Parts: sequence; structure tokens; C-alpha cells
Amino acid sequence: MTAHTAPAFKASDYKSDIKPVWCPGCGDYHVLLSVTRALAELGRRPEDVACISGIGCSSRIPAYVNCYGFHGVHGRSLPIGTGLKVARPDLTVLVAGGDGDGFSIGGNHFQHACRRNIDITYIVMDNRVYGMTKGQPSPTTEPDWDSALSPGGTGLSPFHPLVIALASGANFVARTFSGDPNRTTEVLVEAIKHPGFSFVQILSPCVTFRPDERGWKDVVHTAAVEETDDPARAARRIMTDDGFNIGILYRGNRAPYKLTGREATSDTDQLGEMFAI
Amino acid sequence: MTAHTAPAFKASDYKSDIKPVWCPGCGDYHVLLSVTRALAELGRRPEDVACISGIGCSSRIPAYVNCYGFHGVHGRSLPIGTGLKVARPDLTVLVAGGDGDGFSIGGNHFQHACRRNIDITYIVMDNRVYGMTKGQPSPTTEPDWDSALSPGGTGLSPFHPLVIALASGANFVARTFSGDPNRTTEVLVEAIKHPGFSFVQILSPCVTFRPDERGWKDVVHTAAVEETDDPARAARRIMTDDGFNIGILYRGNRAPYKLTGREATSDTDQLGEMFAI
Amino acid sequence: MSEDKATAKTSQPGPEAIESVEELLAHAYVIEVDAVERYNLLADQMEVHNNSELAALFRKLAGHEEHHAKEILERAGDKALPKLKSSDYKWGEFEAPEAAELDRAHYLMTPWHALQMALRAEKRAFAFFDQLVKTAKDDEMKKWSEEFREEEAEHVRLVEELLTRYPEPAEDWAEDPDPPVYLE
Amino acid sequence: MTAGGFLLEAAARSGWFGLMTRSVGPQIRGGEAAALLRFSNRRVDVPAESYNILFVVDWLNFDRFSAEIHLTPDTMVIADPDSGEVPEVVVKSGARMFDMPVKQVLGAIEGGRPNMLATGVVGGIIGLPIDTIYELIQDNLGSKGEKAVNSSKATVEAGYRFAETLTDAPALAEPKKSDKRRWIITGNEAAGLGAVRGGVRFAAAYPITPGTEILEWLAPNLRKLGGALVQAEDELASINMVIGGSYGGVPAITATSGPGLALMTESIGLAVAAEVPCVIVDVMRGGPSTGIPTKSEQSDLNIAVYGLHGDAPHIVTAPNSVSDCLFTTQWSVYLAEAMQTPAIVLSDQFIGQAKIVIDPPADIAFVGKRLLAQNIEGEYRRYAVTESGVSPMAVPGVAGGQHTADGLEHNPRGTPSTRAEDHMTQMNKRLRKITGFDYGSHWAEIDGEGELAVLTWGSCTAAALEAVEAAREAGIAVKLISLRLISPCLPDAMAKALEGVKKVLVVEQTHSGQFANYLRAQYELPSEVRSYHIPGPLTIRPSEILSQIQDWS
Amino acid sequence: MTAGGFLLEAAARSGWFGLMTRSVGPQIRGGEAAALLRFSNRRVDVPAESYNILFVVDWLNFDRFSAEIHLTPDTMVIADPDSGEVPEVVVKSGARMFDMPVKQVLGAIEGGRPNMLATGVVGGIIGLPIDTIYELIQDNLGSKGEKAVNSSKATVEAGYRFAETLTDAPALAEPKKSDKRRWIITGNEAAGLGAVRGGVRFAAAYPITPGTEILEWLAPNLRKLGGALVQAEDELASINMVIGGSYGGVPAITATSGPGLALMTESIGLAVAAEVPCVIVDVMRGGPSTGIPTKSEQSDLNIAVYGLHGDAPHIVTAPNSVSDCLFTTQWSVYLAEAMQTPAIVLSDQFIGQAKIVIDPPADIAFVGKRLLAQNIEGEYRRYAVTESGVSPMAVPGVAGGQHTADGLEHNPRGTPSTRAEDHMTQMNKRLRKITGFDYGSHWAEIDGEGELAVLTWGSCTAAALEAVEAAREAGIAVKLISLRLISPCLPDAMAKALEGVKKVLVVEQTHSGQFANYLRAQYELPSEVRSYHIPGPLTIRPSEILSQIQDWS
Ligand SMILES: Cc1ncc(C[n+]2csc(CCOP(=O)(O)OP(=O)(O)O)c2C)c(N)n1
Ligand SMILES: Cc1ncc(C[n+]2csc(CCOP(=O)(O)OP(=O)(O)O)c2C)c(N)n1
Ligand code: SF4
Ligand code: SF4
Ligand SMILES: [Mg+2]
Ligand SMILES: [Mg+2]
Repeated sequence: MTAHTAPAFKASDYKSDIKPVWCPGCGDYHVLLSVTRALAELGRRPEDVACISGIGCSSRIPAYVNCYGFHGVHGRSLPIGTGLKVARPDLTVLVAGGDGDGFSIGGNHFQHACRRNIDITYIVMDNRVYGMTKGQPSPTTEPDWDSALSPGGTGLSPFHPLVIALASGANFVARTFSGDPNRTTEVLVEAIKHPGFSFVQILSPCVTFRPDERGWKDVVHTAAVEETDDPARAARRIMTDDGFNIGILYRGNRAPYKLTGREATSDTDQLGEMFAI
Repeated sequence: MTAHTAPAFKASDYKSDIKPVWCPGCGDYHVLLSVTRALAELGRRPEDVACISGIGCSSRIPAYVNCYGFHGVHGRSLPIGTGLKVARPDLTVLVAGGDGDGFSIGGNHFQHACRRNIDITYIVMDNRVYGMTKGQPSPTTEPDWDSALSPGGTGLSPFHPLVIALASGANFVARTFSGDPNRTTEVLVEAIKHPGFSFVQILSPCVTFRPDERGWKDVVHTAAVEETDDPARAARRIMTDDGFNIGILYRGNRAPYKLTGREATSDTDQLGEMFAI
Repeated sequence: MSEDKATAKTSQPGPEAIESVEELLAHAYVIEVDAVERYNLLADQMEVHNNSELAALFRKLAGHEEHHAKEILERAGDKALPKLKSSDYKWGEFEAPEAAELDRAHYLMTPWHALQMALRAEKRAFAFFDQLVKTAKDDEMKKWSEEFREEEAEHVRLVEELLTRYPEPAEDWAEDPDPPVYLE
Repeated sequence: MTAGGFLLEAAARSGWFGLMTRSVGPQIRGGEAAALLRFSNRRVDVPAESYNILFVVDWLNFDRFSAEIHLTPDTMVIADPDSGEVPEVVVKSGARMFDMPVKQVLGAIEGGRPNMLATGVVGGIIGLPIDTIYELIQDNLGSKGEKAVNSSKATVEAGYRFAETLTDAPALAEPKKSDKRRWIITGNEAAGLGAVRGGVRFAAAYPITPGTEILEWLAPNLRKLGGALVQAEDELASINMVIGGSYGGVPAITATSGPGLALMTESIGLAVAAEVPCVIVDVMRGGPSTGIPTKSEQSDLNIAVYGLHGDAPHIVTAPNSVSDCLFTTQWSVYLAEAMQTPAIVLSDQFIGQAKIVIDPPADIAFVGKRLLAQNIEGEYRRYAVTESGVSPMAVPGVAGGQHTADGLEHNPRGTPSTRAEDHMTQMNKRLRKITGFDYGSHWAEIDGEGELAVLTWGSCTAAALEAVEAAREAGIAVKLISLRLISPCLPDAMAKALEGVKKVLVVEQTHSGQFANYLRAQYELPSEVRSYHIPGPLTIRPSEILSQIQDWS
Repeated sequence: MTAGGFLLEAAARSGWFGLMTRSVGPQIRGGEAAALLRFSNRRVDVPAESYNILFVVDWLNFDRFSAEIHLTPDTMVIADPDSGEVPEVVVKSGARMFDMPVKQVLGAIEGGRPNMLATGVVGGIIGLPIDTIYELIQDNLGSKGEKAVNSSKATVEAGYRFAETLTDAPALAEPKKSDKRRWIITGNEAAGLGAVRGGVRFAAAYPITPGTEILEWLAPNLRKLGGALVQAEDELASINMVIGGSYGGVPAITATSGPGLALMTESIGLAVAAEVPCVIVDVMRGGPSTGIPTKSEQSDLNIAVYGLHGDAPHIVTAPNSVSDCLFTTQWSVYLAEAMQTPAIVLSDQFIGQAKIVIDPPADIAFVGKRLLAQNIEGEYRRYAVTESGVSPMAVPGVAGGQHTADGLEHNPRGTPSTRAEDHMTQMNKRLRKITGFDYGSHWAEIDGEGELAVLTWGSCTAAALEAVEAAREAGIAVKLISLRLISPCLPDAMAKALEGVKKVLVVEQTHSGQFANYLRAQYELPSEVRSYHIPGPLTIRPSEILSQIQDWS
């Protein structure tokens, strides 16, 4: 972090001049606000930050942030972020997207990114629905939520992203609520600062397909217990919570990914010599 | 299940006449033995059983079993098994393969199959390596295992398939050791009988690329505690065990997947009528 | 939409935890700055969604709040206001009290809704300073708090007056026969 | 229901045909939107060249649609003078402007809504019976109570009253009533119905625009037939679920669009090698990559035909109109089942999402029938080499039919083999299956005669047909050949269709001329070939094709 | 080291050139295996038509190789009479049989191993200096101790002694020594080296036969250059990691084979649309589906060229020999970087895994140089429309260059757009980039003149070249054109190359004639075209091509 030498930044320095296409009322506006505030608090130069996403309403966020951005294909944001961070360890890499993008089509990369523990921050705007494609159930959707594609509900118990993150080896696991931008900003600051893979689930209502989610503001509550660095304890806690428990739920101390022996000790001519008989 | 009316079957009735290409000494021979024994004990007619796999040494198993088989592409065995079981609920569906196939390229299907909780049994012959492609690290490989593709080791902490299975919603979770075919047979019988998604990790040494794994027979040990139906408890236990704890570690009672309203109440002519003005 | 506050359970302390005049002024300033930001954001949203009437209204509200923000800085004079981070806020609720509630926005909303939104914001701001008046650590803080509280009371009155010009729209105001679109 | 929906249904109930498409802005909800309607007393399959009436609720972002909505000096534009400045493109078009105090009229009616006013104005102008609209209001809004019904009726009536004040209004030709109840259907719904008519009872789904509606139609309706649809975690899963279901003997389908198809190709190759029938509907959108998801293009032809690794012969078909989505999907199920191979159906956003009035479609005989192995005695050879190339398939449950379906090259029993002979034999067999099949006359729609032929496919067909008809009226003899079977190629059938043809104009909606290149590669064409290829997002209009024809005659 | 390895290296050290391939059974390990070697005093790029010497350790499963190992009456077969019955195909070939008591000889030497005996027998027959082999033994086994070295030497010597007893043994022509140390390299290693020479410093990997070795070569060697290779969870991840690394300004690569390429196509399309350079090496194997992973075929041409959804212009290249893997991969990195687009390199199992002796390759000037945006003032437009189509790219860290790379269609700034004009402009730009580029003479290797031209690509080239040379010796003038740049097409260059050519024989290793169809689609060819296409697993032999030439002359 270069916060101490960097000039002071305002949240608005991280906002681009492109206006979101999101529905008024969408929780993602709040997320955008929190992300820009967090970056300003960290004081990282906008050009040293990259924000990578997949496809979905939430995945539109890179264009709205005045950093380097990549709006990739559906479900593949984490590999792009991983490649970028390994190739360019000097950058601050944020990866962001939705619950469908991250936990359905992107579920494999999610697990493996946690396991790889590269120093990036992954933000999932979880609205328990596929917004962009008009309201199909996502892995976090309640089993009885009725929709055209799953009339009467899927009947499937929802996916626990935070447990999966923990079990897979993420080094920082938190849940926040978009409608609480201060706390969200705070958590994001911590997540970005924490070494290794940080995962932040932001409950972010979809007012268009899940208008019931406006009620989330009344049910979210602060985690009753202290954060822990014991993954087994954290997992047990999260597996038994109600999904609306807000806060930093795990802050681990596993060493972040580092490739050993990566020093330019040779050149391509020398490498060619290995084939000489 | 029609076990009580079925004729008596022998393990050999479930063995095909194709000889495995596996290396002599490979743990998968034992797995094949246990699978055929388990099927014989269950007494399901060979033609009512389907064994689906992906690609890898272990994934060659369908051809060696005298049931219906599908040797699909790398990593996609579970979706094939899922489609088959939903389309044909009358069949007994086994899905089998390796740790690379199931946890690396197939990791997303693994999570979602657990969550979907369809009544199939998933057997992973875990040798902590990609055998078929000549020895690269898999998600379950130890961080310091040296190989051509990851010289000096990956440095990544291994993946916990059983925790992921639990966290994702599998209804039966067990670990066995190929070298203990009696216990393995027993566990497989229970797994197949148990409704919903059953996951059995079989530690199965790769003598060619992981000769050290011959030593597994000396380190595996029976789970010290009783099996449980509390996923949080089971998860905590598995997260803290040494990976060589053998037995049925979780036997849940979640209702298996069932599509409601699936009764032929209409015909295609009637459906067409909905478009008439 | 329910009329209850956007507050709900928060772990952050409330205004009673504010320690100094400087901190108070910094909070008062952020209240206005956040309000500006929100109204501008809402105006942008309405522009994108072709609700130009509301875009203009929100832009106007943003203008008012911007004016207030400037005033606070002027009134603070040479007092050095601390730069607050999100973890320093003492709103006692999720957001700065005068920040309009983004989750209540709707692309078909009417001026009545916008003014209701503004009204709730002003009332929350009033409540914030009212609480501060009660818990101020010293007289100076109390004095400032009272001043701010009165201003907010005035704003509440203004918005209420404006509201009389706009009837409450019919119950089905948000109904849209046009279905949402499939994108991407 | 929207104004467009009301008008289309009212017209249909009164004996007219029609077509409706929608165009929208980038916002998820509440963005600018336009409903584009065309009415006629014969079936219409292509949007209007230009519009007779434009009813404007507001002018905001009208520019987004200006390329799609052609206005002429004949167009009547009805707009509120208070709804903003009239865009330059409208002024320039010379369209006739009619002021209507929309806001004021609506303000005067309690619960008055723009969609009802639009319905009334347009219905009034073109002469739809107001009672039919009242009926529709009753049917659709009755459940909301009398107040809602009455205010809607009042609004519609106000529209009709305004329409009466207009002069020189365009009127529709006499309607053509029919004894049978006509249908209103979109191409995506038609594809769903075609699938189940063809015998599909299993589907796997991952949503993607504009293919989702097929899946959403199938979800409840498959259940009613005792079948099932599973929502998959991604397209890799959905195609493999489909393969699994079909391996179980149940005809199976999935629908997607370009990005999803790209994810499926590896496993479609598996279905080719393991000889498992399945149907994949690709509702094409603008490419490449995420491209323009809400707009039409025919640019997935290449990937559909050539996108599998290795030599992997399979079937590619394409519906040539909104209603043909029914026939072509049903036929494709039949083909896939008959040849035990995957069939990719190339629909597109335009024909998938357009809503159309049609005569109720005839019952078609094509129902998937797989060659099954039953009563098996002796060694069962799943990939037995047969004359047709099709080998009897044993499905799980059939005693003695146990085998392992395999994507590795194999011998007739299915055992993996690297032998040159096995490879060649199985390659030949898989190719023979589809090149030797009798596709009958359905491989193409052929219309008229002439030395000049327009060769086209898919959603360009309707525009080409209108162009060809117009050319004939202008005295130019033109033949139209529209391919429904894209792959495999039928050289003999094409040679016959091209008899006497000296010049070929290839028409398609791509940037690179994929169809033209494909034809060049696979067919013997006359020496004079011209390629007219324009990418999306705008659909190709009949007049563009007509001028190509005229240019060349 | 195996016998083949010893022989190849010993021959190389002594001034000969050579080529070694291996053929194996289906067992993971310990199955039947054959090493196939060809020596010459000029470079050899293609396996021998028939073999002069066959040294047999045992006859088990020899049939598996019989199609690959052509024996003639001239062949010397050396086998232990106790090693089983001589297979019929060997007997039928009329090869000269020489009995050697292999088991007995080995039994007499402590630690005697068959590979050393084979080395000795063959080395003795063809006249390799025994000291060179001793040297090699010392270099390779020295670390195992004197005992191992001595027993190896003794075994080799026994072989030499046996060789002396043979009559009419074939001998090698005089070696051609060189001042510079020659190289022994496989195509996969050469591709790895080419990549880093071209500037690649990041790779992502998912293992697959036969592409893995490229990745395994890069893993340690990239690190030595300060770069990195990440093992990905699957190919969807690896291609996206590559895109991410390259977006960061670091030239990046991955290697795979058909099934992996199929999984990557969606994201390769993203790289096209978002204009991110990257290189994907596809080491082709037998298809379709899992196919025949250990054998060569050229059947991924279609997917490489046409396998992306939408119109997605990109680069496809193909090395034409084992050693050309170095040049072509390096050149492809250069092309991808220069045009900011993905390049797919079509290598195959044969050239990837064959081991060859070559003169040390010259330093090539091609190093990836991306057009970067630096010192940005004013609004930065990532997708600015330029004459060449290439727009200066800002990479993270450069102030003022912030933008969002997007797979949605966009305007020059990168903002998503559905406008027809933006779509057309960006489509044209992306196409222009690659069609307007100056590829110099590297697009093809052209050899000789004649009215008949052989048109081929990739690993068929060496066989075609030998065939063409043989034809010339037989008095038939034949031109050879081997394309290194598969896509885009260069119509002018091809027209020039085809000047005076009346007949074209297209040669390729596919079942469906993919290359021939592709050429037909994209190029103007002379009216007489014949297509010679044979699928794998056997490599096409020069004599097959020669007889095609002779047939047609
Ligand atoms: C390969 C592929 N499959 C499907 C889609 C269609 N698609 C776009 S966004 C989306 C889901 C979005 O859901 P989520 O990630 O939760 O984002 P939200 O819109 O809810 O923010 C889907 C299925 C696609 N673009 N690409
Ligand atoms: C799409 C694709 N990628 C890669 C491969 C290559 N491949 C075949 S098997 C395998 C890994 C096998 O490992 P595992 O599943 O653990 O099985 P094992 O051989 O160890 O039993 C890989 C990477 C492939 N066949 N297909
Ligand atoms: S559809 Fe839902 S998630 Fe998407 S922008 Fe609208 S409210 Fe947000
Ligand atoms: S390589 Fe390993 S896993 Fe594969 S067959 Fe041999 S011992 Fe078994
Ligand atoms: Mg979502
Ligand atoms: Mg393994």
C-alpha cells in the first residue's frame, strides 16, 4: 500500500462518467458507491487498480469505475483476474460480479481461486437471482422461489458461498449488505488490504425480479461474535447462521500465492543452449 | 429397489470381459473389485445399472463393468449421470472418475450435483495426481509435490473434497481406501442404497507417478467417532482430520431431488391450443 | 413500500458518540455531501430511464444540498475538520441521515415519491441533530447541534409545503405493461 | 399486455395477419422501447420496410430506433407537441406530423395509460373494430376489476375519437377470416412446441438471451407431458445432461445462443463420436463474443457447421420463418433420432422473438424414432458397421445390451482402438449416416424459376421472398432457394435445384459472408456468384435484396 | 534414455541428422512400445517409408505397429528365436531374418539391458563410432556409478560384436559435420522456445496429450526469465488467465489439444472482440471427441479457423516441420502482439513429439511489439478507429488510459453499443487489422515450379516435399506450396504463387478434406483440383503423395 505517499483521492475520482444501466433502486448502485469510497480510502492510484467482471447486471460495474476494467465473458472473471495479478503483481486487482456468474457458471473458478489464494479481492453482488436474463433462480435462490424456468421453485437448498470459500481456502471471508455502504466500505478496505484471496459477499437486492429483497434491510444484523482465524470454527458458524449475518467472518493468515524461483536469471539464447548436443 | 425379488448375482456377473489397461499395482483394480462386489450384494440387474465416467485412468472403469456405461469427456461425468437419472429415474446410476476429472475440470459439476441431491452415487478414485497425462498435480496433491509442470510443488493447500461435498449439500459422504476392499464394498453398498447424492472418496494409489502412495495402507485408519447427520459437525470434523480417516462420515436425511408436477396430464395437441386466439 | 426507516441494525455508534465540535462539523458536512451525491445519482438514474421530470427535480435537490455543504464549510471557518473514513462515522444507522434511500427509487416514480424521499431524509437529519442536542458533550456542541436541528426542521417544513402541490399517485403507479428485457 | 400486443391480437381476432417485433434500450427495465407492427390480410413474416403510423409516447432516445423505423413522407406521426423536440431524422423524413395532446388526454381519464391510448389511436386509424379491443380488455384486465376495465376502455375510446379527426389515414385491406382459430406465437414458443411434437421429453437449460424463452416454454410444458427440464449450472452441464438423458433413451434438447454453443462444442463432439442423438437450438444474436445479445445475426453458421474439433459430421438445420421454427425443430428431433447424431438448429433473435399471426399449423408426421436394439442375443455391438451407418442402439434396461458409449475412437463393440482400420471404418460410418439419409424435399424451400437464383437461409428467407415476388412483378424471373438443411450438403439436390440457373445471389446476415463461403466450399455453383452479406443488428430488408436483383438483371 | 535416444544422439554427435518417433500401446505404462528412427546426412523431417533394420525385444502385440513399420525384403529383422512366433505380417514382408540369442546375451552380462543391446546392434550395423556411444553412456549414466557404466558398455559392445557377424548390412552415407553444435529437439520443445523468443512471459496450463510437453517446458523456463506459468483448473480458466495476463501487457500463451481448444473458443472470441493478443498452440491429435490422443491428425483446421461464434477474425498459423515449431510459434507471438488479436498455432502430435537433429536455428527478428498508448492526454479511446485497424493499447498502470475492455460490441471508447454503425465500424476494423497486415514471405513455403502444384500445410509438408523431389527426379515438374498462415487468406499472394499452375493437388491428414474445402471457399484455385485426404492415425507417406502426382501427370 502506498497510501501514505499517495495524494488524497476522493470517491468521485474512481467513478467513471458512464451512467449505469441498472434499474433505479438496484442494490448495485450502493455497491458502486462503496467500492469507490473504499478505493479512495486506500488511496491507490486509479490507474493501478483493475476491476474485472463477467456477465450480468452486477458485472457491468467495471465500466462505472474509473480504473482499468475488463468486462469478460460469463463466469470467467476470476481466471482473468488471476492471470492479470500473476503477470502484474504490482496491480490491485478487484474481481466483481453476480451470484449466477460467480457461483453457477463460475463456480469452479471460485473454488480454485480460493484455493490458489492469490492476492485479489472478489466481490459478489448476491441478489439470489439472474437479473440480466430476466429472473431465473441462481444457486443462492431459495428453494421455493417461483419463476418461469423453475415453476414452483427449484426445490434445491441454496448454496453456501462463504462455507465453500472457507473450505476451499480463501484467506478473508466477509458478508455485507449493499444498503449499509459505510460498513461495506469498511469491509472492502480490509478485504483489499488483507493479503491473499479475499471474498466479500454483498447482499444486493434486485428490486425488479426480487422486490421482496427490499426487506433485507430489516433482517440483516451484525455478526454477534468476534471474527476468527480458525476456518473450521468459522465454517461451522456460517453453516448454521441465517445468511444475514453481516461482518468479517474469517481473517486467515495463510501465506498468499507466490511462485518461487521467478527471477530473471537467464535469457532466451541461454535457454536455447539446452538443446545443443 | 427390487433387491428382494432379484436373482442372486455374483461379483463376476458385473465384470466385463475387457481387460483393464491400468498399471499392475494400481489401486483402481481394487476399486473395480469393490464396485462389482457391491453391485452383486445389492442384486440389481446389470442392465439396470449405468456407470458414467469422464477421462483419466480411473475413468476407464465403465468398460470394465458389465453394466451400461458412458465414457464421456473430461470432467463432465456428473452432468451425464444427472441427465440420465432425471430422464430415467428407474436406473441405478453410478458416476466414477479421478480427482483431476472430478475436482479440477469437473469441480463445478461436483458442487452442483451435491446441491441438486439427485439419487446417484459418485465415486472418486483419488490418487492425488493426474495419472493419465503422466503425473501433474491435481487439486488434492500436496503443496510440495514436485513435478515437471509445477517444479518444486504448487505451493497450494490441497482441496477438501468431503467438506465441499458437505457444504454443497451431498446427502452421504464417505472416505475409503482401495486397499481395503471389504470395507469399500460395504461403504459402496450403503452409498448406493442411501437416497440422494452419495459421495465416496476412495483413496486409490497411483503406483506409477506416486509410488509413495503405496504407503497409504499404513496410514489409513477408521474414523474414531460415530457417523453423524449434522453437516456442520461433520464438516468441522473433516476439516480437522488428517485425510486418512476412513468410514461413512455423514449420512444425511435431506429429501432427494424430485421434480413436482411431472405427470402426463396433457398431450402435444392440447399444448398447441394455448396459442389459439 | 413500507414507511419504516432505512436504519435497521447497525454496529456503528450513533451521534451520542461524537466527541468534539470538529467531529460534529465534519459529520454535518458529510451529511450534506452525501445528500448531494445521492440526489445527483438519482438524477442520473432518471436520465438514463427517460424520466426527465424527476431528473430535473433531483438535480434541483442536489443543488440545494450543495449550497448547504458550502455553507457549513464557511461557517466552520478556520476549524480544521477531521477527514472521516467510513469506519469513523457515527450515524447510528446505515447511512448518513440525509442521504436519500436509493433502494426506494423506481424508474416510474413521480415527484410525490421524490419529495417523500426528501422528506424522510430531512426528518432523519433532524432526528440526528436532535439526538446530538440531547447528548452533546459540551455547550458549543449543543449550540451547533441546535442550529443544525433548526435548519433541518425548516427543510422539513419546506418539503412538506412542496408536497402539498403533488397529489399522491394512484396505487398502481409502478405498474408497467412493458415487460423487462432480456439482455446479454 | 402492451399496446403492440393488444393491436396484434385484436387484428388477429378480426381476421388479419400480423407480425410484431420489439426494440429496446440497454436498460434492464424502464428503458426506451418500441413495438413495431405490420398488418396484412396474408401472412407476414418480415417487418415492414417503412411504417405508416408512428405513435410516440415520448421522443426520448428515439435515435436509438431511427435506423430500424423507416419513415416516409406518407408516414403519419402522432405525438404530443409537449413531448420534446421532434428528432431531426423524423423532420427530415418528411413524415406528416399530427399533434395530439397525449398527456392532457390521459390526464383527463382516471387511470388512463399511454398503452391504451396508443391502442386506441392506432386501432382507430387502421380500422380495427373497437369491440374486439373491448373484448380483449375484458379478457386481460377483467381480473383487475371494473374500474381498471372502464378506464382502459375510456382511454381506447379517446384514441378512436382522435383517430377520427385524422385525414388520409392508411387503411387495411379487407381481412381474411378463417374457420379455424388462428394462432399467435413467437418463434421461440414454436420451437418449444416443435420439440415436444418431435418427441422430446427431456431438456436441460442454462438461460441466455435470446434462447431462454424456449427453455421457459419447455419448463412447465414438458412436465405436463411427463417429461422434465433441469436447470443446469452452465452450458457444459446442460449439453452433457442432454446427452445423458438421451443415452437413457429419452429424446432430449437444449437451447442456447452463440456463447453457450461455444461452450458446448466439445461435448457435441462427444455426441457425434458416441452416437447419441440430441438437439441444440442456437438462437443466434450479434457476435462475436458477448456481442449484441438483443439483436439478430446469422453469424453462428460457421461454428455450427465447423465448430467441433476433429472430423465430426452432424446435422445443422435452420428454420426459415417464425412459424417454421415449429416444423424445423420437430424435424430436427426426428433427424437426430433417426441418425443418432446431434442436430444444431440455427434460429435467430428475430424469428425467435417476433410474434406472428398464423393459421394453425398442420400436424406433421415427423416424430423421433430411434433404431433400438431389443431382444438382444449374442454379443451386442453398439457400433456395428451397417449399410446405412446407423447401428441399433441398446438403452439401459435392455438385457444383453450393456456396452460403454465412448468418445475415444473404438471398434464396433465400443472398445477403444487406435487402429487405422477402426478409425476409418467408424469415420466412414458416421459420415455415411448423414450423407446417405433421405431428407426428402424438406432440405430447402424452392420457389419459382429463373436464370437468377437467390440462395439464402434462415430469417433472411422472408425478406428474400418478398424481394423475389417484387422482382417478378417488375418482370424479372428469379428463383428462390432457401436451405433448411445447412449440413450435410446435398450436392445432387442442389444441382437439380440449380438447373438452368446461371447467376446466384447469396443473401445472408453476416459480416464475412459465411454462408457464401460455405456454399463455395461445399457445392458446385454457377460461375457467376454474388454475395450480399450485411451483419446485424438491422434485419435485411426486402428492398435491399430487390435492388441487388435489379442491379444484376 | 532409451535405445532410440542413444542412437539419435550418438548419430548427431557423429555428424548425422536423424528423426525419432515413438509408438505405444494403450497401457499407461509398461505396454508395448516402438522407437522409429531414420538417419541421413541431410535433415530429415519425415519418418522413413520403410525400415532397414528392425531390432525386436519381443513380438508381443507387434501387430499394433505393423501398419506403421513398413518392412521390405531388404529389411534386416533381428530377433531372438525364443521371443515368440514371428508375426505373419513380418513373414509376408519377405524381410531377412537374423536370429540373435538376445536373452542369452543379456543373461551373460551383469546388469545387461535390452536398450543397450539394441543400441549396440543397431549402432554397429549402421556404423556409429562406438566411442561416441561410450561417451554418451558416461554422460548419462555416470552418476549411477562405474558398475552401471561398465555393464552398459559391455552390453553395447556385445551388440557391436553381433553386428559384425551380419552380412549385407545397410550403411549410412558419410556424415556431414558442422562447426556449430547441432541441436536435438522436439517440436513441442521448439514451440516453447519459440514462445519465449517471441516475448512470451506468461503462460497458463491445463495438461492434455500431446500438448502438455510445451507447458512442461515452459514451466521452469519461464521462471528463469522472470515470467510465470500457472496451472489452471481447466481450459476455460487457462485461456482466460492468458487473456488476463496479456491485458496486463505481458505476452501470454497456452497450449492444448482439440478437446481443450473446443473449451476455449468462447473466450478466444472474447480476445477477438476485446482485442487482447494471445497465442494458443493446439497440438492436434486424432478426432473427433477424445478420439485417438496419441496419434496425429490435421482435423482441427475447421475449429481453429471457423470455430468461434459470430464473425471473429483472428490468426491461424501452422508450423510445417518439427523445427519450424520454433519459427512459427515465435512468429505467431509477433503477429498476435502486432495485431492485438488471438493467434492459434496448429501443430500436431507428429511434429510435436518427434525428436529431430537440426542445425542450430538462426536468431529471428520477430519479437512481439504491441502498439502501446503512453503519455495519454485527453480522452483515451481504446478502440479508436485507425487506418490499420490497430489501436494503441493502454495497459494498467498508465495514467489516463483507464478503460474497460469489453466483449460486448462497443463504440471506440469501449462503451457498449447496439448501434449498427458502431458494429460495422468495429467489425471492419477488426477484420482490416489482419487482412491488411504485411505478412512478408512467411505466409507460405514455396518450392519449385510446375503446372502441377501440391498445396499442403503443417506436418504433411515434409512428406510432400520428399514426394515432390522424387517426382522431379522422375522428370515431373511439381511446385510445392505449403501454407504457414492458414488464416487470414492472402488472395494476392496465392494468386501469384499459383501463376502458371494448372492443376492443384491438395494434401492433408483429415477425413473430410477440411483444408481442400477451406481453400475452395476462400481462394480462387485453378479449375483442376484434386484432394488427397487421409485421416490419422498413420502419417501420410511421401510415396502415397508421389503416386498421386504420378497418376495425374
Ligand atoms: C456463456 C453464457 N451463458 C449464459 C449467458 C447469459 N447470462 C448473462 S448474465 C447471466 C446471469 C446473471 O446473473 P448474475 O451473475 O447473478 O448477475 P445479476 O444480473 O443478477 O447481477 C446469464 C445466465 C451468457 N452471457 N453467457
Ligand atoms: C478437455 C480435456 N482436457 C484435458 C484432457 C487431458 N486429460 C485426460 S485425463 C486428465 C487428468 C486425469 O486425472 P484424474 O482425473 O485424476 O485421473 P487419473 O488418471 O489420475 O485416474 C487430463 C488432464 C482431456 N482429455 N480433455
Ligand atoms: S434487474 Fe435487478 S439486478 Fe439487474 S439492474 Fe435491475 S434491480 Fe439490479
Ligand atoms: S498411471 Fe497411476 S493411476 Fe494410472 S493406471 Fe498407472 S498406477 Fe493407475
Ligand atoms: Mg444475481
Ligand atoms: Mg487422479
